[in-house]
Amino acid sequence: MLRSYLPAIVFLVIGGIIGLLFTYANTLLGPKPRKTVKATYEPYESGMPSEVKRTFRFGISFYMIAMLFILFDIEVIFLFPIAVQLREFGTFAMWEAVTFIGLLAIAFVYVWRRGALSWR
Amino acid sequence: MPDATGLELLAGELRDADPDCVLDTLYFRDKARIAIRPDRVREVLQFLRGKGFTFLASVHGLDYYPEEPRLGVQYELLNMHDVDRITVTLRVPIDAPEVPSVTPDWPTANHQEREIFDMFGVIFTGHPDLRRILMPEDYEGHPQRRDFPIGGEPVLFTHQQAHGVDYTVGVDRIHPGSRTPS
Amino acid sequence: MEVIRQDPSDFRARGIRARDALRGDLEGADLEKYVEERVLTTTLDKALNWARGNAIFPATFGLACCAIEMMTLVAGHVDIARFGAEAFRGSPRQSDLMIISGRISIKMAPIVRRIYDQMLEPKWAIAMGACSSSMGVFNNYAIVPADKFMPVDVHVPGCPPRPEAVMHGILKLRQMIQDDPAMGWRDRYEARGTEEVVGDPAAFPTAVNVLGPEDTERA
Amino acid sequence: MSSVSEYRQSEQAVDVAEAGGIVAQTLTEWGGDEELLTINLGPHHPATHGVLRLLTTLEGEVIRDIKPIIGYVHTGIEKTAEQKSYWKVIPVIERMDYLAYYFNAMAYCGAVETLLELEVPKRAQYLRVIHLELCRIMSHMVWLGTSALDVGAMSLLFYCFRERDNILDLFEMSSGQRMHTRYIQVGGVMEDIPKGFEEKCRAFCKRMPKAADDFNALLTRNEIFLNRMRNVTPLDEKTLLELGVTGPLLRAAGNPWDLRKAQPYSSYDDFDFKIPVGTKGDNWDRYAVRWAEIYESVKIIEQALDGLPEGPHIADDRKVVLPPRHELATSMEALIHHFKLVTEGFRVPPGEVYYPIEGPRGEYGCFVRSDGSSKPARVHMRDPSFVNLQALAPMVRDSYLADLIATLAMLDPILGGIDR
Repeated sequence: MLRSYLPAIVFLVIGGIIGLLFTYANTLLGPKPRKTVKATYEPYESGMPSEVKRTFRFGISFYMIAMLFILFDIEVIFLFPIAVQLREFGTFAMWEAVTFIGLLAIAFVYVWRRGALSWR
Repeated sequence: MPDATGLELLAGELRDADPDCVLDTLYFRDKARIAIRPDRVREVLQFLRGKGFTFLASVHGLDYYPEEPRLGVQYELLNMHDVDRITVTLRVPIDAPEVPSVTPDWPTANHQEREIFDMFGVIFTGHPDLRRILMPEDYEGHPQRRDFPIGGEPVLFTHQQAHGVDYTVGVDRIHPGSRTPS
Repeated sequence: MEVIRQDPSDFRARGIRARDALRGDLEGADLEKYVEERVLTTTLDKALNWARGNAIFPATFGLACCAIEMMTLVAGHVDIARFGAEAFRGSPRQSDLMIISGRISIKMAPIVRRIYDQMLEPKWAIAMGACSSSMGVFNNYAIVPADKFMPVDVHVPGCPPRPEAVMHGILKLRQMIQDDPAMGWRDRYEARGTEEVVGDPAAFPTAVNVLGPEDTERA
Repeated sequence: MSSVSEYRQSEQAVDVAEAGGIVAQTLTEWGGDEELLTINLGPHHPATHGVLRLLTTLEGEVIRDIKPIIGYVHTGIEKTAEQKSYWKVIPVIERMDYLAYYFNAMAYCGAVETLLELEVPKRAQYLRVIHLELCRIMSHMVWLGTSALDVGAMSLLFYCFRERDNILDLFEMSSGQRMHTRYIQVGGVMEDIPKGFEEKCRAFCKRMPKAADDFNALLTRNEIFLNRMRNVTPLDEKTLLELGVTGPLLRAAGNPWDLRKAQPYSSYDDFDFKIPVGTKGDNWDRYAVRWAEIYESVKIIEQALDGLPEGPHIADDRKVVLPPRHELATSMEALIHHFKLVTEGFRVPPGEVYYPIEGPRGEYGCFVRSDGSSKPARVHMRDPSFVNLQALAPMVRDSYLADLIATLAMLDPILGGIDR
C-alpha cells in the first residue's frame, strides 16, 4: 500500500531538502562576518535610528484590504487545475468555472458597493 | 524700480507714519534700499505691503565683521503688479541680536529666518519654531560668521613632513591673503 | 578560472584529435590531455566570487551631483546592465555595493555609516567623485571624506566623474572581487582608527568620530 | 495616546503659525481611533530626490503632519565662496543646484557684472541664453525621468536620459565638461562655440519637440498617471504667494510670473516665446507647465541661433577679463594683466547687489556684497527649492502617502540648492 504513495513522499523529501538548503545557503557559502555592529540588527528606517516600538498596532484598514486581496486572489488558484486539463474535462468544467467566478463576482460587487475597497 | 525720487517719497511717508524708523536710504546700481531700526521691521514690511510690495522674495543674513553693529538682515520685497523691487535692511550688534520675526505676516520667512539663526545667530523673537535648520541640532557656534574658522583639513604633505618642511597651510590660522581690509 | 589561450597553429591537429575522441578510439595520454583541456577545475571560493563579481547589486545612495551621473550609469549611453550591476536596490538589506555618490556632510556621516553597517556581508563601497573620496572642492567645516569613517574599496576621481569612469570603477571592483576578495582597504573591517594622521590626532578637531565606544562590540 | 517618543516630541514643535488659513495643527488634536505612526521618509530614500528627511506622522495611509528636515548635504558653499577670489567662486557656486549649474553661474556673474558695471557683448548674451535654455531642458528631462519613475512609468527614465545625454554632448562640445561646465565667466562666456556646434544644436532642436511629444503621449492618456496627477494636492495661488513660491509651481496655479518676461535680462526681450500657465494648480498642471516649457525653450534656442550676432564672446576690459593666450607672447601689458588677474584676481568696487534670474525651479537670486577687496565679502543664493519646500506641508496635509510621493516629484526639489 505504501508503494503507491512513494512518489509523493519522495517529492516531499526533495522539496524539504531544497527548502532547507536555500535557507542555510548563506551561512554555508557566505563569508563569516568578523565584527558586527549594533546598527546591523536595528530596523532600517532610511538611515535614522528607528523609534517604532514592537508593540505598534497597525490600523484596521490595512487588515481589511489584506483580507479582500486574499479572498479574490485564492480564486485564481482554484482555476489552475481546470485550466491545465480543460480539454479532457470538456464544457462541463468550463461552465463550472464560470459559475464559480460569477458567484465571486457578486461578492465583489457587494464589497465594492459597500465601499470597503476605498481607504477610510 | 522705484527710482531715486520714488525712494525718497516712500521714505518720507514712512517717516510721517513713524518718525524714527527709517535710518538711511540708498539708491545703488538703480536699486532702492531702506535701512530701518531693527525693532520696526514688521510695521515697515506691512506698510510696504500696503504700497504694493506683496511678495517677499528673500530674507538673508550678513556679517559686516570689522564694522559695528555686526549682524545684518536684508528683506528683498517684490511688487509683481508693476514689477518693482526694494530692499529693507537692518543691522543688530552681536551681543543683542534680537530681531522681531516676520513669519506671522509672511510665512515664506519661516525657513529663511531659521537659516539666518543657524548661520549667524540672529534670534528672531516670535518665530514659531526657531531651531537649527542646516547644521546638526547639537552644533556649537554659527559657521558663517566671519571670525568662525573655515575648518577643513590642512593639506598633508606627508613626504615633506618627514623631512621637516612644513607646507601645511594652517587652516585655522587666517591665511594672509584672505584677511579683508576694512 | 584562468582562461588558457591556445595558439591556433595546431588547429588542424586538434580537430582530428576531437574527431577521434568522438569515435572513441583515443586512449592513453592523448585522452588524458584532451579531457584535461576541456574540464574547468576551480575552487568553491573562486566559483562564488565569480558569481558575486558578475551580479553586484548597488544600493541607490545618491547624495549630490554625482547621483545624477550615477543615474546615467543605468541609462542608455553607458549601461552597466552589461555587467550585471544595474539592479539598483532601495534598501541596504538587498544590496552589496554602496556607491557613495556625492558630498557627505557632518550631519549625513552617521547615516552613511549606519546604512553601510546595515548592509549584509559580502559588501563593498565605492567612493564616487572627489567630494566623498577627499572633501573635493569644499575643504571646509561641513564635509567629511568617506575614508574617515568607513572602509572604501575603490575611489573614482572626477567632479562629477564621467559615467564611463564609474563603470571602470565597478569593473575594477569586479576584478578585485574575483582575484582576491580579502584585498581591500587595510583588510576591510579592522580599518577604523588606522587613518594616517601626521602628528597627534588631536590636531584635527574636525575628525568625526562617528561611532562612540558603546556602539560597537566584537562579534 | 500616540507612540511618539520624547525624541520625536522635541522634533515636533508647532510648525507654521496661524496665518492666512494655514491652521497650526498640533498632534494631540487628532483623537481618531487609529494609532499615529511617526516615521522618517528619511535621508536615504529612493523617492525623496536627494537627501531630504520628511518626518511624517501617519494615521494609517493618511498623512496628518509632515516636517521636512534638511541640512544633510549642507556643504558650506557660501562660506567657501568668501575664501576665494571672485573668478574662483564660479566652480563652487555652480555646485549648489547641481541640475541648473548654468543658472547659478549666470546669477552670480550677473551680480558681479552689475557691481563692476561691466557691459557684456551681445554675442556673449546670446550664447548665454542658448546654454541657459539647454540647461533648462536638461533639468526638466531629469525631473521628468525621475518623477515618472516615482509614479511607476520606468521606461521614461531611459528616454529622458537619452535626450539629456544629447544635451550634455553639446555642453561638452562648447565647454569640455558634461556637468558644472564653468562656461559662463564674469564678462561673457569662456570661449566661442566651435564650428560644428550650431549644426548639432539645430539637429537637437529639430529632434527635441518630437521626443517631448512621445513622452507626453506615453503619459497623458495613461490611466494610472492621470489618477495619480489630476486633482491631487492642489494649492491655490494666494497660499503659494504667501509662501514665496516661484517658478513652475506658481505658474501652475495661474500666476504667469516669469522673470524672463517680467524683468528681461541677458537680451531675453529679443526673443518671442510664451509662458505656459496652469489653471487649478494641482499635480497635473505642474507636470503640464514644465512639459510645455520644453517647447518654449527649444523655440528660444532656435531664435538665438538664427540671430547670433558676430563680435567678441567676452568683454575686453583687461582689468577683469583674462587676455587671450596668443597675446601673452607679444605684448607686455597683456602679461602683466594676466599675472595680476591670475594671482590676486580683480578688485570689485564696494557695494551690495541682488541679481534675480528665472531658473527651471523658480527665482535664483544671487546676493553679492563686496568690500573693495578681491574676495567677495558675502555671497548668498536665494534658492527656489529652499523656499518652495515650505509649500510641501500645506499641500500634502490629510492626503495619502502615495500622493506625497507624486507631489514631491512634481515639486522637483534639488537638495544641493536647498542645503547650499
